[in-house]
Amino acid sequence: MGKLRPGTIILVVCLLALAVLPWFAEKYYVQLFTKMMIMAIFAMSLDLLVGFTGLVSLGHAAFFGVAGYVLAFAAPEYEAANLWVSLPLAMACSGLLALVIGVLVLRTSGIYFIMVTLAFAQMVFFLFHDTEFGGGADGIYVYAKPVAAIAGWEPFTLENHTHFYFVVLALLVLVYTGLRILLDSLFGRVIVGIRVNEHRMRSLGYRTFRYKLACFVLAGVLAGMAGYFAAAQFGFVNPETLGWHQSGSVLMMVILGGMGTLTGAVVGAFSMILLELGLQGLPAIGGMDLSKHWQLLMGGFIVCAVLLLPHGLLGLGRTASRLRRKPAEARDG
Amino acid sequence: MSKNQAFHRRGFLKTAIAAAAVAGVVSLPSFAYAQSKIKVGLMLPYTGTYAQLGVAITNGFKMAMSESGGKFGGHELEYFTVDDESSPPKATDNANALVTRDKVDVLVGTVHSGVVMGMVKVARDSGTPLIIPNAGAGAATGSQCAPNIFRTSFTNWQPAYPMGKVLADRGIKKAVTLTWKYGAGIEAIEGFKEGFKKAGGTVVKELFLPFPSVEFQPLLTEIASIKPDAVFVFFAGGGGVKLMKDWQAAGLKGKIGLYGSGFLTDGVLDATGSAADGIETTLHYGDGIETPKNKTFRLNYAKTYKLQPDVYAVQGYDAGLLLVAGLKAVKGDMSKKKEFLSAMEKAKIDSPRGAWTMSKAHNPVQDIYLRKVVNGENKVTGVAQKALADPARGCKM
Amino acid sequence: MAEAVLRTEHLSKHFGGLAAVDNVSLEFFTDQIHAVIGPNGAGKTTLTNLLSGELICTSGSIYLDGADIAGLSADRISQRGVGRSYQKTNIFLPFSVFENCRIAAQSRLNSSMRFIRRALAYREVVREAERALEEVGLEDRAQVPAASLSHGEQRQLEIAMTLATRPRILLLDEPLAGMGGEESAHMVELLQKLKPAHAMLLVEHDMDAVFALADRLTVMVDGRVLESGPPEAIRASAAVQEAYLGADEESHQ
Amino acid sequence: MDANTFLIQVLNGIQYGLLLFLVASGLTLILGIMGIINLAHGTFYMVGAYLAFSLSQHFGNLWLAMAGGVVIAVVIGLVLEWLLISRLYHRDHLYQVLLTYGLILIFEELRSVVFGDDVHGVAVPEILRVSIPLTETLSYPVYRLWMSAVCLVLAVGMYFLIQKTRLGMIIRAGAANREMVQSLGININLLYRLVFALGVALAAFAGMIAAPVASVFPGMGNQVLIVCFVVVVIGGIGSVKGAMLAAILIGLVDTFGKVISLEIGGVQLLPQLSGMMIYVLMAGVLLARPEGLFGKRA
Repeated sequence: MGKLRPGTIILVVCLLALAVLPWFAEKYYVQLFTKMMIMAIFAMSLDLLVGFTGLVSLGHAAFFGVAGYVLAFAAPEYEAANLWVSLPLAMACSGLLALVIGVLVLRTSGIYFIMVTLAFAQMVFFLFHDTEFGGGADGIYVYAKPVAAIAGWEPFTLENHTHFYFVVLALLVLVYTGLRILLDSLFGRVIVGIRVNEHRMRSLGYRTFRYKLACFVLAGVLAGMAGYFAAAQFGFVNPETLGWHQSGSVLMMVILGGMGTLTGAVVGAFSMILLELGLQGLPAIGGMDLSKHWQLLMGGFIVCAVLLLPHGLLGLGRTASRLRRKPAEARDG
Repeated sequence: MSKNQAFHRRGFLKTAIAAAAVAGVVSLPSFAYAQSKIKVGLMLPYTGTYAQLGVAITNGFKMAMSESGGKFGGHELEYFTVDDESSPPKATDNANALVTRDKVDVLVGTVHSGVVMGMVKVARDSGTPLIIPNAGAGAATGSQCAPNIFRTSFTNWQPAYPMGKVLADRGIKKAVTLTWKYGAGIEAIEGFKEGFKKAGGTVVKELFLPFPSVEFQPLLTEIASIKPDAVFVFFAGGGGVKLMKDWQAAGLKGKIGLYGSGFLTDGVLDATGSAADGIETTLHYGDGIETPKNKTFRLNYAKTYKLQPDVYAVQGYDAGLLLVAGLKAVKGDMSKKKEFLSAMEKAKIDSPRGAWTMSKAHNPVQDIYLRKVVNGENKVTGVAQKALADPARGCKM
Repeated sequence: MAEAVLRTEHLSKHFGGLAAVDNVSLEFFTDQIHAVIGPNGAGKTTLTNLLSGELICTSGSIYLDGADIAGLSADRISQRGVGRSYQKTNIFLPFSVFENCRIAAQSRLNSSMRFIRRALAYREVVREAERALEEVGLEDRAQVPAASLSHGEQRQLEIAMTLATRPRILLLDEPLAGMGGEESAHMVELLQKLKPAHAMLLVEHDMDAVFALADRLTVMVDGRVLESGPPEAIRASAAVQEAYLGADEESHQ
Repeated sequence: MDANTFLIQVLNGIQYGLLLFLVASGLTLILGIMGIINLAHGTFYMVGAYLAFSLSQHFGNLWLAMAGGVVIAVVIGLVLEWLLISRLYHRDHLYQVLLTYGLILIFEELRSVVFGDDVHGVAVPEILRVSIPLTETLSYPVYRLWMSAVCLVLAVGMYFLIQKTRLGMIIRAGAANREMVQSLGININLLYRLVFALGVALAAFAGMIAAPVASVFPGMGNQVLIVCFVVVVIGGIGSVKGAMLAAILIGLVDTFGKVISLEIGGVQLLPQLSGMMIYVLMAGVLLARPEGLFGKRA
């Protein structure tokens, strides 16, 4: 393996582009990209489950949303929460929830797992929807963005959208690198082994339940990190934030980009959000306002993507380059 | 004709390189626009359950704007529309896009209470004027009230409160309430309870249904065994239809009175059929308001859109009237924000529902009508309470 | 004689009304290959699954070094030194041959809850994997994806993975299945080489290999042990002849 | 709660459970036999309700509408299986989730384009438009009893189809071993196509018979879907018997969750949290039997 693969170069170029973006873009676009990066972290956390461990969760938004609620509770009206306290707290709460749900859902597998994760996320949804403590169905505000003060010193302020952008960018890089390291560690090898052949892992002496649970909790914690910053950015948390449509759309991001690759999750998150914007911005053609029925196109797109892009957008690029390089070998699948 | 745009070239080009590199998006539609236009951001549901309401509001709003000539001191109007999908998680994001990307001068929206709370958040943070043409979440003109936030519809409390007095005055002492367990329902029930208690009645049991479940049967059984004098409900759309039909099928119709906030019987009477006959509700609008203003409005609306207007169209129309009042006062110059806001605050809206003014918290002070379903229409039978203002609890303005 | 490494007493497994394994008592010793033969459906694979913990027995006991392990889960039994290979090749197809063995060797670490240090930096695991590959003669194929190995090589890898877990008893479920003559000979040689350090259960249909390898033979029919003893005695047994060996051709080809 | 009310509530619970069963049985069949997870199942329920609405307006008769609706639903099922689902058998469940999620979006928007977003009512057929008085205030609509009867008949029919007929035997074998059935010379592709169409027809039929009491409105399918998932998880995948038991259990839990008051330590738990009740039930079942009440252990 060469040191400078084209993939690496593209990655570095993208990173540089992201790093200089705030100097060129208006506030709206800086915030848009902040949102995309937050969703990218969320998508990576799900990819850890779906793409690497082989656990298809359809309730991942529960951990995303709960962290947002924790931030909302930690920041009472007109009083900002401290980032260094509330962020770990939010992530811990998401992790704890993932632990409790994980112990139950990991007793199942396959189709059961999909349905059970969905159902448990729905249970959390109702918990926030039907009780007043989180503002019920109307949701709850995060009045002020968290303050990053350590003993009076404030390295950055999240109220500034550029600062916020860079904090999220740093976290994106951190999570990406962290997961890269993780996947190459003993633990990482185990979870990938579980995806490929869990039965064999067990007969080799691995207590796979523990590793799956650890992975589920870790994914929950990272989803919590994303949910925390999403809540901080939008300033608003609502039960729908942890609803199953949110879970479905993040799953779509993972697949669209190409699951089992961290870059894929990031690419998926970015393209999905841009695609949605693009579809909603379609002009009227021949008396039919397409933008009013953009969800029809989105549905059609998803169906086509599943049938035509089995390995996601990244897979598309890879197939293309493989075909170019070695046309003879491309036939073996 | 609205221009529904996702990106503008100005901002977009700058980020296009990064965007294309990162996500492979190449180009999206763009429009040039003149600087002097007044930019109105319409954030309403155009897909999903509430799509119809979004369309009615947009129609009413645009009708008011075109009746006013559509030009203020030489400034034309430009619309930016966003489909909010009635999705609260996207609410602040969508509202924020209108404010920071499209740089709208005023926000109008929306139907869903959760989404409107997201818009209120953005309006409070950015200072952009917000006109709410439907959602009745009390907090928007209550604890979250702000100088730049206005509502031309109602609070959930508002149409429910007068029903309490109406029932108690008829000698009804014992009532049961029933609603979905969500913000709007709970607020409406609180309103009814307050009015009913004040007039001497007692709510013996409050029943809830998880949203959006429509499995009423157990609750009807419970009601039948309690045998109250009246049941007050808050439902809208499909849930309301099912309730009224189940009510009739369970034989409760004619034995126990069913009352509700007007949304119960609005826009659904065709679907409900005979099950709705005779049901009385309270609302700030009704089909047979015999005023010249209402007649002209209904005629014009039907002519323009080939549709009968409903309460949502009226609210959208009034949102337009309110904006016109503000724009006229500053002759379209949106830099005079203070004058603009104070003109809207002082406006007297000559609405199809009857003239109304803004309360201190920026919610209509309006007459609430008592209506009765007769032959598939919500006939106004009287005024349940004149010039009712929402108590706006928690508003510090 | 030394104590048996693995011993079953009156082991039974019922599926509904069917007794797949019925009152089976067997012993396995180090430096001894104990072959179990019998027609299809005799309960050989079920027996292997009981011993490896993949199935839980209905009644009876399994003693490993004198401790009852019946009811323990597969991973715990593996950790106690029971290694098994599968009738249907059961490896990590997308992984490299080396990684297949490495992940097997890694299972012997106290815990794999290590999140930072690179997996390849654990030298002892890497060495163990390499050793196992050498033992089966796959060291030249280490970097090839397991999916591109020939069938015979995959069977060898299967054994190598088992060896990488340093088992004391090997449960081998038809290691020769689907192999050509040369590959079979190679495998027989390998098993002979492994014999001194391991106790071995060999489930196999290839009678030539069985008689070449086995120190002890058990014939199972309908879940029960029909006969058990040294190969010569089994070959001579009339009951076995009638019930199994004679019918070999029809029932297996 | 007096005894009378209690009994009526039990009746309510069973009646709701039977309708749930009808929707969930199609889901569990498709899951169990084909191994396909179908998120669009609730959407077919909605499709059925809208078919009942539009066809009964067209024919002026609900019975004809139901007959026509079932035919259309079967056709929809056959076409979808042929066009899309058949491409997913060898793919991960994940892709099934996504494809059927896409179908939800498509059907919801098509519904909006064709029927608009109004709430519509469907008239109860003349002969069933009566109620049986139970107490002085409460009567029970005959249509609901008729619905329950239909559900029961279908349940028994399905039981016989699967347990006693050759087709059922093949279906059961297909669930266990696709290759084996194929080797018997049976066209498994056709079999799967029929099972999928049957599942769609069951969901649509449930939507049709529910339409007169539930009315017809946007998004009505999604709320049904998740409850059906819970039914299948509790009952065990592929088990019609399990689905029946689970559906009735959920019907009862849901019914009593709404009307019973429960307070622990001064905190009102019921009916405040009645929306969570069925999920709590599911968690309990998962703890005791992860494979569901009648599921096969994996």
